[in-house]
Amino acid sequence: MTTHIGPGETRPPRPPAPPSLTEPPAPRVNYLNVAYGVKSWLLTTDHKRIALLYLAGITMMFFLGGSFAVLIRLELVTPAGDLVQSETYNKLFTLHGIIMVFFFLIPSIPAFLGNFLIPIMIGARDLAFPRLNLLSWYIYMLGGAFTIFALVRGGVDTGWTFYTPYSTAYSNTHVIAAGLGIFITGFSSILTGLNFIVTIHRMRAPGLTWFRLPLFVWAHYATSLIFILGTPVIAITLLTVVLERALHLGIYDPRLGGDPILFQHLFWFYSHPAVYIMILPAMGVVSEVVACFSRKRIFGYEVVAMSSLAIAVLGFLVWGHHMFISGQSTYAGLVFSLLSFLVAIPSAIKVFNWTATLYKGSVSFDTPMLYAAGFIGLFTIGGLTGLFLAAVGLDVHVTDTYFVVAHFHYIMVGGAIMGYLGGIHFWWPKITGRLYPEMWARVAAVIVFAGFNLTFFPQFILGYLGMPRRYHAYPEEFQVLNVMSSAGASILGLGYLLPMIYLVWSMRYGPRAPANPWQAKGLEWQTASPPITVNFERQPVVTEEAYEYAPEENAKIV
Amino acid sequence: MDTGLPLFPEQASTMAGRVDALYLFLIAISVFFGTLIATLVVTFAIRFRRRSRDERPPPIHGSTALELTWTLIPLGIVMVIFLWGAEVFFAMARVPPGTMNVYVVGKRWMWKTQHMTGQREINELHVPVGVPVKLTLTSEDVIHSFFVPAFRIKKDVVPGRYVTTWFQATRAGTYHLFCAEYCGTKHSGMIGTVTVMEPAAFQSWLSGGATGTSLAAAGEKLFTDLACVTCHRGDTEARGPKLEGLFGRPVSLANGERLVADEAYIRESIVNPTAKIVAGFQPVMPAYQGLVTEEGLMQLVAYIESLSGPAPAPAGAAASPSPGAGEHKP
Amino acid sequence: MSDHIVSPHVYVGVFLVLLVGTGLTVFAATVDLGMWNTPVALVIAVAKAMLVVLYFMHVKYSSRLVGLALGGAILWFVLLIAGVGMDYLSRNWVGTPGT
Amino acid sequence: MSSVAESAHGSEAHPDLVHHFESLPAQKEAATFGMWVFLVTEVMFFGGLFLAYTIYRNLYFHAFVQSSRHLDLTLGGVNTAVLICSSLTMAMGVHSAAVNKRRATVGWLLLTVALGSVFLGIKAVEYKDKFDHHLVPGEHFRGEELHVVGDEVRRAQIFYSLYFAMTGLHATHMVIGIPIILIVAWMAHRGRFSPEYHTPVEMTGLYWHFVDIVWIFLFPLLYLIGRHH
Repeated sequence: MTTHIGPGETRPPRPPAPPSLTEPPAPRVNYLNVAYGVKSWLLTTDHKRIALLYLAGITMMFFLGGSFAVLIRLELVTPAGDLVQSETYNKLFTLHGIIMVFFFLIPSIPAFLGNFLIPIMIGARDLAFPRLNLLSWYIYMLGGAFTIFALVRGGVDTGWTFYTPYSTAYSNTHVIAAGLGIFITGFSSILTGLNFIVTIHRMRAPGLTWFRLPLFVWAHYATSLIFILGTPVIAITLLTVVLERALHLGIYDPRLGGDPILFQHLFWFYSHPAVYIMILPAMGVVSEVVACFSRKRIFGYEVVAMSSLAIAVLGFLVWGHHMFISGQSTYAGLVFSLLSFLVAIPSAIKVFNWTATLYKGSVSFDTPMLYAAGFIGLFTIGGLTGLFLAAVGLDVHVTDTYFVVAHFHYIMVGGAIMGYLGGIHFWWPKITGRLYPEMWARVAAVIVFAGFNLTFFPQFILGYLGMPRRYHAYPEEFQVLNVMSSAGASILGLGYLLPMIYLVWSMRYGPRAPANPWQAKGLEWQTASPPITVNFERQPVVTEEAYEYAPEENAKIV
Repeated sequence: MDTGLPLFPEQASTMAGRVDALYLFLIAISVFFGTLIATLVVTFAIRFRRRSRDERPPPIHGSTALELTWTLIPLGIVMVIFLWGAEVFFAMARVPPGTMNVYVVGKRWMWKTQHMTGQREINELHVPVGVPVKLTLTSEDVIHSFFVPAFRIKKDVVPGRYVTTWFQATRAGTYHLFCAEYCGTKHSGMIGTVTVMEPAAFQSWLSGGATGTSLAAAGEKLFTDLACVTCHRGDTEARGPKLEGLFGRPVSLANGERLVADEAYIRESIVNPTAKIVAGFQPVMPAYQGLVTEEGLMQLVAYIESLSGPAPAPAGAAASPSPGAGEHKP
Repeated sequence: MSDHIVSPHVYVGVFLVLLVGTGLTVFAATVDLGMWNTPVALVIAVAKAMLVVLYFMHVKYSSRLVGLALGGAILWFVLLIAGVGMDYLSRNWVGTPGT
Repeated sequence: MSSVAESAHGSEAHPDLVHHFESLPAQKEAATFGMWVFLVTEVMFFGGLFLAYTIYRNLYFHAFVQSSRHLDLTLGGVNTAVLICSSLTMAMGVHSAAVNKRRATVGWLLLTVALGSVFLGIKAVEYKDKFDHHLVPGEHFRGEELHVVGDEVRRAQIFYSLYFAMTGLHATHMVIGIPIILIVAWMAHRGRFSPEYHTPVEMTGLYWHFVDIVWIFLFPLLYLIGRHH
């Protein structure tokens, strides 16, 4: 429902003030207390409330996917497949992948932080299509329901990659339900991307030119391009898999002369750019955090902004590097290898620019900055090991081994989740109006970093030794490294539980947050914590550059 | 249990050293850049730590020179890596002449190997040291992947088509054979061993056991049983093309295309005969898909290959359309 | 701006051209043009699609942003076809099956 | 960061203007652009099938020719004409809304629905014919009517798989479009639109024209392969 603002009214009518139990002065009206009751949440069109609805769904999915990871790591403590059956193990890693990729990592930052922040950052009252935004969330939940249905009916065992002809003709599990779940969720991504693109193009505040936009917004613009250009392809791909299973269409069936490798092309045309869907928003978070905690404009702002677009575009040209040994032609492999090396460059540029931003800054290591620094370190390792995989001759040995598993976890967990956690901490005061306990948060950040490295670094070695991925049982000589990895995973799990506890605690008991607790720049810090429903009392007008922490006339040109 | 902490896999093929050299080069690059970034972040964080609450450092604008530096230097480095990786990759794709040929069928959840001399193994492969071995692989069901870590080779085995890989073992021993492409319930059980033997030992392995008939002879029997000879008689009145001397030679098709008769072409012409019609013939051959097992098909291919003489030029050498970059080093 | 009012005569004119185009494409398919049958059919289809896009969908009168979206869609579709086509075209160039 | 005190819009704000837009033209611009972005995703959605078609048509040309010839050229051609007619009526519907002709708008939109239904009816006749002649992929598929034998029968199944997937997806888009047009026609009937605000009619029009364009490509690609032999 939309709120009409009449003449002279700058905010919605004040509802009856709710009785406050915690603090004497009745809280101002904000988006959280403007209305109460389940209906006011489930029918809301406020982007901030929808963001919190997403947070609920995403968090649930994260811990569901995480519990599968726990079981996987427990199984791999011993070489024999003795904890669960092979069938169960295969379902565990499949559901871990499906849930973490499609239901956690892809929506995590865009649908929660992006949804909450983009309109505020550009000085708008909401996204361009608020009802569509709510619909996106319902579609996401419906897709999740299909997947959970597949899970409770017995699961699915194709791997998150759904490779044909295994998925179309051989698996006896609930491929159709899981495939439809991802198909449906895809439309949630598409609609979110569409909403962001139109919003960023059409609804920027007066004076907010493209090159004054926060880098978080740039990153989400690039991400949204991938959403709208890539997601439809995975949708049609999974739909054809479902049709091939259900109606015996034969598009990938080798018995008819169909080519299973065509499926891989279509799958990776989306699923490689999907990696950038996960990492680009995290890069946006890191840009904001690094600027704020060094109190400086990001070094080479324009270059960093453009590198996001470059990653989004180049990211679409490299999908074949997942298929070097698949039976794809040797020459196509070479072209995809070359292009894959090119996409490494804009990522490297970002890392160098963040590092340069710290130079002569005023650097403070609050929790968000700890996560950002962790991101830079882990993303660097993840990116550099990506070079190993892009080098065709070397990829032959390491592909489909734990080397790949380690590499993409460094990008997705070390990169995307570190960015996500950093972002949650950074904007938590804005979102909830409460401060979190800084000491606990720092401890958790360090635990996550240590646990992560212990979990995934040994997997690089395992992979080069030759341990294939998706193995339920493995030769004995791999055990030591697997035990290390599992030990790390238990530390990592603790690191993830801690924020869950203290952040929830802070929602009730944390000290009230001022509008701008970090003394940060950006429109979101100019409005109250938490903001009112229409975000700003008055239409903001932007008169300065992004991240103008100190007057421009003091600027030095290096 | 092996309590040691392994860090590096065994090297047992001519390719292993080349892959490892690239690997070590990349580790050096990674350590350099990883240390560089980590050092800079930590140094800046300490050197420029916030000293007062309201400190506002003067802004520094970007620098085109610096941006170009950290664009072009990484670009140069990755191009070197690309070329190096491509060179190794071509060496893997290009089969050297004079190989010993082995046919491999992947099937959930086992590897079936057949030697030209007729030995058949399951989840095992015996090869001599120092001889290049060409593998022609296919799958009976889903996609598998033939992976021997000690040789640094891996190739996805795709149903409905042939793929090729090769290796030359350098050290006698027993090495892991893994399926590296997820193939269902017992994926992690689809493992075996590759036993590399000294030539003399290999010869005695070949002569030991019930050898029976060679692969080509088995193919010839199948050829007779399926009555292929009714049409492929070899005379000018025959309804099917002459097969003697076909393998490794160019073929003109009815649609004007030309190709070289390799294993994949012969397999396709048996299971999908109308796919590529030889010029001057009618598409009258029935399809044998589903009537001959993949192993039987490989026997037929071996038989037709044997009709072109005892030591046919490998298809790779005969058909290669591009100049010989990335020569194989023994 | 999409507020531009297009005369119904333009619509009817475009409609007639579209019908003629349909007839033409059927006719062209019945004539043996050798390898050119498919390109001719595609050229006619693209021309018809452009007419619909420009006039019925008002792109001729819309903002540049709409043109950008349209161009992006076409470019990405071409990328998909070109990238996958590259693989199929260069299969077996090295000379052994599966390379 | 400075700011101005003026609130978003004055007292004469249009009832169709939602709170977060400055003006109706801005709102309409956003809607149009949003619809185009959606159509971009539709291009890529169909793009996957067009890719599969391109690959297999080149690999198995002969089987595609034989299979295509069995499609009913007359019904396909008539359907193309019907769909082009419906695009015209849809364009006229949008035009009528823009010049504030309420009854004409409703009339054109209902005519569009009628033509769309005719298209789907003809499509249903074609589908039934394929069922009757065992040309639906699966174990009952027969190649005799296509004059193909042996392995060609299997390739023909790939053609018919793509035929059903592509035309089925196209028809699904029409099945979704028809109720939307009916709702918009109902809104027009109730006098919800004006020359300033008729965005729903325009957006529905864009969608419908896109569906028409997909068919403009499907028709020659599916029905007209190798007709000259």
